[in-house]
Amino acid sequence: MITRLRETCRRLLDQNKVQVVIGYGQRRPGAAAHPVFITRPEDVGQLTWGGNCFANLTVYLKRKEVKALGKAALVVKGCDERALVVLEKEAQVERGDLYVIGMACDGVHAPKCSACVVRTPRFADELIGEAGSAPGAASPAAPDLLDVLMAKPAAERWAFWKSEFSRCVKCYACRQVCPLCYCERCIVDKNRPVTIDTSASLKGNFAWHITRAFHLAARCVGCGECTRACPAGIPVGLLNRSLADTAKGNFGYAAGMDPAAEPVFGAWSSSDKEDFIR
Amino acid sequence: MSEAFEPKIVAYVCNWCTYLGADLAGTNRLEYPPNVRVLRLPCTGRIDFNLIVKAFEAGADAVLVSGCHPADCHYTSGNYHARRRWIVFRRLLETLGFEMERIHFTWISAAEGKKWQQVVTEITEKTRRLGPYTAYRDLCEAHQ
Amino acid sequence: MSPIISAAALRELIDVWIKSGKQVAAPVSIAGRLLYQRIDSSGQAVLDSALRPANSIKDFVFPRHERLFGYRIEGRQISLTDPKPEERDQIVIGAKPCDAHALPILDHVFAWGSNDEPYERGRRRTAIVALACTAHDDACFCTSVGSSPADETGADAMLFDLGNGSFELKAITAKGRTLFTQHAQPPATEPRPSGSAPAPRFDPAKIRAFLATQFESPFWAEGTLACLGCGACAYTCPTCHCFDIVDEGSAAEGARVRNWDSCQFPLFTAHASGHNPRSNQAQRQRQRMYHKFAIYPEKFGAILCTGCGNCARNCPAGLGVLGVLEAIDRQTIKTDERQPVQT
Amino acid sequence: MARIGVFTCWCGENIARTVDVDQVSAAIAKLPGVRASVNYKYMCSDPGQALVREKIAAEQLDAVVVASCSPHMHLRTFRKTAEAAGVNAYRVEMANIREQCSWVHHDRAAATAKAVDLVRIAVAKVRWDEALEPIRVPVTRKALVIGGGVAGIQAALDIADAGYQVALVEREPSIGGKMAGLSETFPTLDCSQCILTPRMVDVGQHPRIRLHSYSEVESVSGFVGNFTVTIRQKARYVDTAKCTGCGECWNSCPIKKIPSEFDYRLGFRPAIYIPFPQAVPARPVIDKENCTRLKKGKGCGFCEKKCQAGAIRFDDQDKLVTEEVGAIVVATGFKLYSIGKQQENESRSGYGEYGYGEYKDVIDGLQFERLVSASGPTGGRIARPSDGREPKNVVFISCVGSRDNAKGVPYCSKICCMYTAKHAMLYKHKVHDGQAHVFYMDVRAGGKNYEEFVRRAIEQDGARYYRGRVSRIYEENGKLIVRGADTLAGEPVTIEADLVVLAAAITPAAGVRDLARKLNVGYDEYGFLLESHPKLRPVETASAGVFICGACQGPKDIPESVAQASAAASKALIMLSRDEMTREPEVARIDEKNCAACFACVRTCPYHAIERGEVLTPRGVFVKHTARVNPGLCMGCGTCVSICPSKSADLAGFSEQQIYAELEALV
Repeated sequence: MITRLRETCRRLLDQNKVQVVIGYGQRRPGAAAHPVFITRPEDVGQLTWGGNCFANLTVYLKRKEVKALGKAALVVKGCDERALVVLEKEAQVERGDLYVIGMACDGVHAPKCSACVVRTPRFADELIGEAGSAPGAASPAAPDLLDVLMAKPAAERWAFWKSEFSRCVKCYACRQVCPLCYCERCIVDKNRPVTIDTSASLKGNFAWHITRAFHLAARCVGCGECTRACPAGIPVGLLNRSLADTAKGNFGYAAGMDPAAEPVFGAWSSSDKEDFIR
Repeated sequence: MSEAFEPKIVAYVCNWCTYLGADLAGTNRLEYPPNVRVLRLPCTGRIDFNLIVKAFEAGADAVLVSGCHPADCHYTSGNYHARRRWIVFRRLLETLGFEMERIHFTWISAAEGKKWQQVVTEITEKTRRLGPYTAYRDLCEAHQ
Repeated sequence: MSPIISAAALRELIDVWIKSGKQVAAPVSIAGRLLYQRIDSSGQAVLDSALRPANSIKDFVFPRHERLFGYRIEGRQISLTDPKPEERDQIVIGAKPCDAHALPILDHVFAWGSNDEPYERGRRRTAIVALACTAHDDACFCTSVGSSPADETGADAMLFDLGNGSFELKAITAKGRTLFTQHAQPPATEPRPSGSAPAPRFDPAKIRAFLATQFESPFWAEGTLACLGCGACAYTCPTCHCFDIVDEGSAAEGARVRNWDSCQFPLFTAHASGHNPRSNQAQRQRQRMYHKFAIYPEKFGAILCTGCGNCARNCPAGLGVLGVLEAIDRQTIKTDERQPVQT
Repeated sequence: MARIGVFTCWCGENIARTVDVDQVSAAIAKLPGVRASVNYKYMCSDPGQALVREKIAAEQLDAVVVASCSPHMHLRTFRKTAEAAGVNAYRVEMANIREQCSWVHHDRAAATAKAVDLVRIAVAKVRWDEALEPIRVPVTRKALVIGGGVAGIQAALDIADAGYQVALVEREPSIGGKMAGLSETFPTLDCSQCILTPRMVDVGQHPRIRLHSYSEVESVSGFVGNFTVTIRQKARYVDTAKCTGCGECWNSCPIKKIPSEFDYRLGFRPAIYIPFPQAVPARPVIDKENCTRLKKGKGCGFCEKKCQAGAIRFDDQDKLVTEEVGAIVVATGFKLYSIGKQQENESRSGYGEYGYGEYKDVIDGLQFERLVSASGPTGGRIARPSDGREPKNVVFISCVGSRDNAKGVPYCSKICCMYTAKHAMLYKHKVHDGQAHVFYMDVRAGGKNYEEFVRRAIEQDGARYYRGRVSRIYEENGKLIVRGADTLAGEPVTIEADLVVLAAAITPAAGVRDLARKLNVGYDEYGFLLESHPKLRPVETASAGVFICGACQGPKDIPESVAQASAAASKALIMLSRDEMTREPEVARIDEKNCAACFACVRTCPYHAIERGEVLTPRGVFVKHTARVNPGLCMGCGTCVSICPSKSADLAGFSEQQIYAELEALV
């Protein structure tokens, strides 16, 4: 696969079909793969692929430094590609301005892979590897953290998040690694008015994580990067997953799955449930 | 909770139905507890989840969000958009272990002065029983 | 030869400190990772000389979020209130040498011109008991910045894991000595294990040379593309110390607070006018490198880095200061020999 | 720093009885920015308003809070007062300490405390109120009327008679709509064409009405006051300017046996034709499906030879013309629910068992109108379509499709009861020895002289009414056997009928959904257009500047359609009567610099008031995409603000800053 990947990228760069390839590279054996940006055909040797390619590279589509390089070829896994579907819906990427190299993925030894639903990219311009390697069923051994949490009484859930958020230092890694957090200026960075305290206090942290989760509601594709990126080990992705469940349960919507599906927000149905409204 | 405790209740209401319903309660002299503070907005569609969070940060012990009944929205569909947001937002609050009995959603039309009286009275009494929302106030006072 | 102390005795001592009302912080295992946290019993402390916490100890002397004063406006009256100062003694036990080493480096800037009161108070009340390293990981590079696994700089006392359930205890400062006075242990007999030092990761001379001449180099744009502009590196770095001062609260009542800030955020240099002198990530990364390895050394004679590697460990893009330094190190090699990565 | 004046009203005893107004004024006087805090017996009275004006002048106030009754009661009043004294009208807020305080609380201390809070909230809000100016939108003083039936004709004439230009678009070759095909009209039995055709002529000759017949609305752009409408004029193959309507062409056309649409296929017309003699315009069209010359591209051409004026244009093509209009009136009317076996909507099973489309002598109500019409294919003689004999037994079945969830539509078509009675009556008047039988569910004859009319049909003209449904109709030796039930008598009924007339349900005209989408007007599940309020805004729609009337909004008879048409016309006239409209400036706006252009707001806006736009440099170089609010369309609901994650959308008068300030005032 790696050879094929490198050949493809060499071709794309040689023929100037793209000006940059956004892919994975590796500095030392055993180390996690890191993003590389190949602009010269002779450098395609830096490209790699394997079970250590955790990062969701679609995040780089929002970086103006990367946009400035020209048309990009982007290496995606099936799960990452779902973000592309959402970005396209939200007018953030012109599919034509992008060459998508899909990697048939067998999982990248990340927790999220146990719940994987799309291993093989579906909309790639070029698919590399054997398509159709089936998603592995969630390993029954590991009980789902969200289920465990939701089974607890509210007070305990509150206590759980209180202790988790107490470690948040507001580094915003969760925001920066998210392909769908692309606001020109995040609401937390606005101070007239102050919607969210900038302090990494419990108050500020709750307000931040509530806002972050809700802004990704029915948009988050569950790539798990936010949780992976958190230096404090806060499972922020749990909140997104919980809301994804609601989106599915109430509106039958799964973000990034069906390009034709109408987004949950910005639409409505007279039959939306209102058992909670008096 | 001590007898002295008087809950602080913030009510976000739409200008065309619930606000007029509250006015009607006044016109009909329907008495209710004075704990609620009404913030008038054009439409429930304008009531973002951040406003609800902010109300609790501001020390509210309970929040009421109220607007036009489905199909009665002055702006045709603001309340439908709002309803959808609330469905998802309530799930977020549940996931966080938020005290759900402190947040209330109602449809109150311009004709339902009586309902306004009942809703406000019940919410006030309920919140009196619950006591101050210490769980949230702790967040706001804690400084690590 | 300095005395030894058994792990059990050390834990007893920690509990004594806690009971006596001292604040104690130590590496704690949370969600499968090691983090420095305040503890309320010695049982929480993970005193493992082979592991490196993912954050730093600066939080205990220079908190991420600190109230400077409170304000209250009544009628036309404005009243200010100082926060009641935290005066309790504080002990950080099991600090890594690369964390301890950071404090004397930070002292320069916080004492620069005028003393920073909150910081000074934090330092005054805090004793650092460091634990020498017996292992390193892929991100460690203390040896490349003039430090070492057993660096005593900044520590009030040092612990050396003897590997037999006991530590050799070396008090370094008066503060350190007082912590252990009531313990008269026998001196160590077996030799202190030498910490496994990471091999050099780059040539500091090359870095200096590059910074001195290559401010305009295209490298800054190419070599930092992966950076996503988060603050994970800065906030887990023991030496990064930038902060932002904001007023929090309502028009009637609130507080002026000091919060950590990171030079990697676009907002860090954004002007009210909308102009931003550092308008792209390359400029921000370059600034960070110059601050740590050129400006700070020039001003205070110390590199603003202890090689702890947290920047690399915590970088979601696998970059960090280390990644950039290594890239610079490759840069300065004239002949362009990028060898394909073997997988 | 704002200079705020706070004026607390006693409302006589209404407020002062339970709220200590002096205490309120004193407490509020302490707030930063408050330069004057006074109270008075009646703020809304002339001396009260004078007090406000004096304080504004004396203290150079630039913002005003009035603590009195509901803003719905007096906000306008005090905005005017403040404006008269030089304070921007939108820097006035009210604290509702009457309806929502003094009237609902008895404890004086608690009520006073709450009043103080309410005023503090208002003061916090007014501090952030921007000075706003009403939005002025230029108005093109011309209206478009879509549909040339009786409703469209009425609306067009009303608007034109008021002195404004009107463009009237009619899909068919002539205006007149359904009414032109009716015989007599209930309850007065005056001749439909006699009362309609003069109106049609008025339209045709009106100096301010431009008639686009045989045309359809292609597209609509712009917004209230400023619509650009593209109209497709279908190829007519006749130059209407040259044509004199002499009739030589249609008389000379060799192809004569084409079923006439106007006669609902009961009569015939040539390939070049006018739908009916009184057509307006009296200009023919060539039906290209049936014209030899247009089909073959050669031959025939009799009409061309006959035409003295040389008006025939075999090379004619569809033309697109545009009209700039300020208001649009939709009057597209109805069509009958298709009762044959084949359904345009598979969710409805139809009424195959009635044999419509199978048996020639099973016809619908509109066809019967043509049969009894003096201008109809039979010249008013009632004859069976099958053999032309005069039917002696005629069965009328009402509610065919109406009030039938299973096979039709659930609603009542409203006019059938009346026209069925009329049909029975007209039949008896023409066939004295004939017998009319009527099957009905209920007779709904609400309306002036309606019930009396039905009774006449039964009592004077001897129509037999059976309360019950017809289960089946089949042919047996030249007769139609109608099997039904008389639920009142509780027995089955079988009638050997010569003719059966089905009162089919009323449904919206074909294509109305597409039109509604072009106009951003809502419609219900049947395609009837939605008014913006069923009671108070019956002819307005969710799309500002677009009005509806007639059967496109729901089943209606002629008087109702005409009344509603005049209502729609008057609404349009209100807009056209000024060169520019002023709209409330409390509308949304987008911070284009920070807009991430996800366009969630565009999807969300109930008024389609937000568009995709581009930010350009002064030199016109593209910088970025952005959402952009059209203040002419925005109604200020603020739904876009909630959906916008970066809060690049905000709402003037209810800004984020203001609401947060109000909350802080509660602390």
